[in-house]
Amino acid sequence: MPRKTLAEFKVEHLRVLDENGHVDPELEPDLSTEQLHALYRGMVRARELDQRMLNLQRQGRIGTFGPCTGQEAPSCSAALAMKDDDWFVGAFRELGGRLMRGEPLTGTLFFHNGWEEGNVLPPEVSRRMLPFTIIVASQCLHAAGVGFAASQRGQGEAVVCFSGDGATSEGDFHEGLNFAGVWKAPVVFVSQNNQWAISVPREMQTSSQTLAQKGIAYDMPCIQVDGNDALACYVAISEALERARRGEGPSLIEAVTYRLLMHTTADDPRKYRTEDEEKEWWQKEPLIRFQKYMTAKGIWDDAKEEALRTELRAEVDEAVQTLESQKPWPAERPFDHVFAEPHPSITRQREEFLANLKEEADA
Amino acid sequence: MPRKTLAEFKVEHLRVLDENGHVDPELEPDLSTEQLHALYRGMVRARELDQRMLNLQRQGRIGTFGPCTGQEAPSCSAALAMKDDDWFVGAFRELGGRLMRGEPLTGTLFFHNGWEEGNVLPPEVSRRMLPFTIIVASQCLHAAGVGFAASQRGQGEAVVCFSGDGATSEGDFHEGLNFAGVWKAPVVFVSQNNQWAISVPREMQTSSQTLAQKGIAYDMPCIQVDGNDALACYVAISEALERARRGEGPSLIEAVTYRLLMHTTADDPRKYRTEDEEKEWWQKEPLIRFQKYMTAKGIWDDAKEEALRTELRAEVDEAVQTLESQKPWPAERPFDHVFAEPHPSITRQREEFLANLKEEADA
Amino acid sequence: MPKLTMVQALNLALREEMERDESVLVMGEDVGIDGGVFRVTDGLHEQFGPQRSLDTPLAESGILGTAIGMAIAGLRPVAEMQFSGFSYLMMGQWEGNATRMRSRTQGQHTCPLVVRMPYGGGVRALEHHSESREAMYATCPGGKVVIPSGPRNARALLLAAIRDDDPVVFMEPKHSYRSFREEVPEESETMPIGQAQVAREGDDLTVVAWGAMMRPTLKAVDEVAAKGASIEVIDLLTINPLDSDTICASVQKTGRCVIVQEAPRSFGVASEIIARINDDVLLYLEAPIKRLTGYDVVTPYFGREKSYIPPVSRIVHGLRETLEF
Amino acid sequence: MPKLTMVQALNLALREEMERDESVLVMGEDVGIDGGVFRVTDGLHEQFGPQRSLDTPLAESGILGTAIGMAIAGLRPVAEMQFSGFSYLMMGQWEGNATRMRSRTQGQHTCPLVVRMPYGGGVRALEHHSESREAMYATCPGGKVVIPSGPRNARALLLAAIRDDDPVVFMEPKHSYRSFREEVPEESETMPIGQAQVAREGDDLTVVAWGAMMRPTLKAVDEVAAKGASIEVIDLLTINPLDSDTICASVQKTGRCVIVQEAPRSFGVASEIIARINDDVLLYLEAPIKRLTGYDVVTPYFGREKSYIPPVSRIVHGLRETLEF
Ligand SMILES: Cc1ncc(C[n+]2csc(CCOP(=O)(O)OP(=O)(O)O)c2C)c(N)n1
Ligand SMILES: Cc1ncc(C[n+]2csc(CCOP(=O)(O)OP(=O)(O)O)c2C)c(N)n1
Ligand SMILES: [Mg+2]
Ligand SMILES: [Mg+2]
Repeated sequence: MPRKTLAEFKVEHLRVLDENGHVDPELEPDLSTEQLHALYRGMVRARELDQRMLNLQRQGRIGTFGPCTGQEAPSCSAALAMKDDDWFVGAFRELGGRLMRGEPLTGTLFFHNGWEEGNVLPPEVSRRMLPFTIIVASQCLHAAGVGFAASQRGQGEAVVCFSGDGATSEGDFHEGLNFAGVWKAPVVFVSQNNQWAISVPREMQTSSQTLAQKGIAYDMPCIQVDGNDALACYVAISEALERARRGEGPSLIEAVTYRLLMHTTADDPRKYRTEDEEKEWWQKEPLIRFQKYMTAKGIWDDAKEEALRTELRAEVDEAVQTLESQKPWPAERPFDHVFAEPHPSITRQREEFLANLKEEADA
Repeated sequence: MPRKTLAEFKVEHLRVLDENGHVDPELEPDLSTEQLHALYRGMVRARELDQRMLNLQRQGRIGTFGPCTGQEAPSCSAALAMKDDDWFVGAFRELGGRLMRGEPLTGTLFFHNGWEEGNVLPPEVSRRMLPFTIIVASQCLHAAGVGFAASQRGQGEAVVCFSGDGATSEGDFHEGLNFAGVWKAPVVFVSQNNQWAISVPREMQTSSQTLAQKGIAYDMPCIQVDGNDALACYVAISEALERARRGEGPSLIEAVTYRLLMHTTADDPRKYRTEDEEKEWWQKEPLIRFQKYMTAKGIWDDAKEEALRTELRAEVDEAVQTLESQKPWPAERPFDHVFAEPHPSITRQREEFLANLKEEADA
Repeated sequence: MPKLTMVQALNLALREEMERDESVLVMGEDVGIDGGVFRVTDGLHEQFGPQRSLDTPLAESGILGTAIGMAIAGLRPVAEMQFSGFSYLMMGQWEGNATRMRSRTQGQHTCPLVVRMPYGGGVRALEHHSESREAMYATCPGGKVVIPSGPRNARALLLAAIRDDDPVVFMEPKHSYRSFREEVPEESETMPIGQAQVAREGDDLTVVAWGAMMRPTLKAVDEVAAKGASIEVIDLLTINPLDSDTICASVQKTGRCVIVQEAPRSFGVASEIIARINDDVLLYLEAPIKRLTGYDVVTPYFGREKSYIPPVSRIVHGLRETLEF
Repeated sequence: MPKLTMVQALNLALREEMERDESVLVMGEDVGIDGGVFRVTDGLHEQFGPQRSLDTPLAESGILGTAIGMAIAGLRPVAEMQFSGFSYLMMGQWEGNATRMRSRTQGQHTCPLVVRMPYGGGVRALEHHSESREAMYATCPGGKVVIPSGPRNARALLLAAIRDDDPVVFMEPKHSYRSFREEVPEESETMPIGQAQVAREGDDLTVVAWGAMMRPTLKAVDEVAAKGASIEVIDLLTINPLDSDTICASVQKTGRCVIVQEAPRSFGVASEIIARINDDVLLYLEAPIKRLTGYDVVTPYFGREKSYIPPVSRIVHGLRETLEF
């Protein structure tokens, strides 16, 4: 058998809820009304904050940020599927999931207003959540390392790690999946394929038909899901978490979604993509179809929707007020977090800094 | 179709010549006697030099080096399959291929004696051959870049790039394949799976069943070949080169072989692997089976073998003599190759260096 | 002479060099259709097509590593790191291959390539978008490091960097990208790499600065000079190889020196300048050399960054102290 | 007290700390069964098993990146880079995450990890196995850089580095791995990170060195001291944060200073030391500070390396020149 087949692989696509909110009853996960409400609430909450931040940014009241509108499903579904003791390792477009995991709205607001204080979370939240990662794909390695540590403790902790389609090109993505694979680390890698990495379309990022198949390089279970279908995301992530907890190692999930807005507020998508494309994807966005699904199920109606929106807007209002009434934190704090123990050279520079500040204020 | 199959892949194994030198007539490539002789000669030449270098190193007459014994087939087959205008991008275990491409025996000797002069090759050789790469996998990116440049010229040049099983773990391996894939660059990536990366066995390097399947991550044609079977290597590399020249982009070939000796002369394999394992692989080594194949074909015999060995040993003797009669090159040369144009600061340091040397010699 | 911003001047340099030399191409994340996130490569895609204005996958080691291959194979790639904060991912290829290929092969293979990268703070950007680590690149012999300070020298130095036969890290002070305009001659002009420029002549004090620190430095110098001091200002322009001759000649004349550096105090370029002055003209010093720098802290988020970058008032103060020492 | 080589002393430190603290593990290429290519981790695999003596895939960014995750999740990884020459591949994770996690989260997440790496020349090794780039790591605030010079301080500093709550690059002078032995106490001992050590006291001249340069420096000092000079020798031990107080106090006393550095002349640690002396005690200087260093060339292959590393004779010469200035 000189030309023999050694191995065969396939990549599947999963969708539970179609664009009109019709559910495939065979695939529908067994979620309680509370859970469905929580998932929807999480997605709407992210959308509301996102939209408000867009306004704030346009008015110069916060700095540059990357909206998550249209991509609420994967991270919110993950948050629903995860246990308290699991670890959430995000990139920078998982606002929904972060909030569901307990990050206060003010966290992202302070962060995007240029304060490290935005990353300082209530201890029970920060305990199992890593901060926002800007260096694309670098978090994939952190996730593998956290996963290794978690599996050493042997208490069934798992890790969900997000990255984007662009991130799949970085060496760290590959190394992260490879290390996790070798260690059979309990990590669920979710690749949010939102079709664009700033101006670079998915097909210029890599020549593979799917991102899911990149898992084959590590013999890792991999699947492509409709990333605007929160139920499909939930099913795939839950299955992968189960595998992780059973000690079967990592999985790769490609969540096909779309970045409906600009890359960040510094970006202008008109330079590189058409409005038609955007419109088409607005038809497929995740909130409306989920709402339709719940409505058809008889667990949602206009009154509930309105109540939810009103409540969340008030919450966002309050957070913005907190942001804007917050006095600047001490300017010298960075000196206190260079090292755990102060070193004389840093301490002296701290004094010099304060003297300089005073002088400049007096001037 | 909510769970539909998006894509299917398979990984094949190719062998033409079995361990006893029996050929599969259906797969036997159409090579002339001269070509077969050249291929065998290339492999034996590498083996002879390798063995001599081992002795020299043991006697302290050259520095640390990494023997290629047992891995002669992939790079020699590549050299045979390549055209003059193709590019050879190696790691550090492709002595056979390098010599076939025209690198003088003294190149590797000077190099391993600690002289950059060993990398200075006759212009027609250096033109399409990159130097020895020590930083594992970094050459995969160079190959993709060379491939891009070559395809811009549109003259059918292709690139063959070697790396090891350990190299598949590096980010640069992944990035190299991905860039080449996106650019449809004419590159043949040959992954020499010699089972070990120093002390780390192949199965601890990555959790995939094969290395070949890593090509699936880029939708790249990929195949596993018996890397001790020079004909299989030749067939697979030739096919991949043809695809490259037709503009169909890169391929990945896993050549399954074995590092019969130590990683480098500084390494002791007894620490991490058994002699039994080594013995088993000595049964499969590439030279003997090729010799049997040629003998069965009636184009080789003991006399030819002896003549070849005698000739090559004499050639190696001569190269070693050249090495040992070579006076040290000027100590200050590194100053002349920092930048193309000398900068006053470097020029001054050069003078200082010469003055220091003189003083130390006088002291 | 048209008045251009630095972004326009850099764009001009790229365009003219791509017109002049077919082997030149730009490559990097979003440099093609998008024209780069700062628009430095704007319009090149339209004019030269996707093969010479090459959008790459998102991978910094990949960008430099493939540029090395291209350069060896006869092209002259001008690669962009979207921000210097991501360029550390290419350090393996920089230290290990780009800067070594010439010496490794004694000139048989070379890497005539440029890696452009915006660096520095002051634009209210996210983490990793604001630090200054020119010194890190300067620790690698075999690679040049160039930092322009204004539109005109940016254009001239970028042209020189592209024509240079060695790898150049070309760090662009993003704070100066659009904050002022300068006349830039229509005719191509280059400036020599490896030479600093005397931006103001003077006798009492030498001030050395580079990149985004040049503007506040000149302002501070004007303020202090208005009160009668004669101050010489040196715009470093090339970090490596460092032009100590120009600096030392000036300090020999003035006997006093202030160095303004955006990067943290320690292990920066300022330290090397002090060491060079110590080597050659220590005995001419009439006062300790003053370093006005950032602090040895992790680059703060933008809520605090202003206090961390030497402002004009601090420079004025430092100049006075050194003059009066 | 047993006499140990540096390799043995490092191995001892790892072993005792792994015994003391279950959260400590070693990881890297070939650190497990093979015990590391220099045998620093020898025997740990047998004693602590594969999960605490972890052979990793061949990927430097991967090693540091996963170590960061482990450290955040409560472990104390001691990662090995097989040679410092390959460590530049982890620079993205070092600059971008390891050194920043504390300040990013104001102490909520931290990276108590050590990255050990053999550095420096003199062992006739292949390319990339011989250079000294401690200055590159020193340009990143938030990360410490430690370089021992002998078996005893290697053991004490490695223990301190593992117990340190911040990321430490621990550079081991491979030339000193086995070239001499020293008495190392059986009892655990640590030394404070961030403090230099006065290795010899003296009044006429201060000499600063670190790592593999300590031995030739001490030889040279002995030779010159034998002729009557009183020379103070400072072993730097920590590169960042730099203990300028010890250096400046000494120079204030002696008025003269020589710095011996294996790395290239420019942009090295020696420059920072000169800058600190300039800041604090310039007026006490009776001679220019002398840098005895490598040259600003790409690290030569081993055929030439000996001429490129400061030898004893050159140090002797430099000490005399500075004494006689
Ligand atoms: C290592 C690195 N390189 C470049 C950047 C600049 N950058 C920020 S986001 C981005 C695109 C990311 O694309 P993708 O991974 O698809 O995530 P998305 O923004 O679409 O969510 C780029 C290039 C970065 N943050 N990190
Ligand atoms: C980037 C990098 N990391 C580490 C090393 C040290 N090293 C040299 S060869 C080697 C193993 C390489 O294994 P593999 O790729 O399988 O090639 P082989 O030696 O088996 O031919 C290692 C770890 C290196 N040269 N480069
Ligand atoms: Mg994307
Ligand atoms: Mg191998």
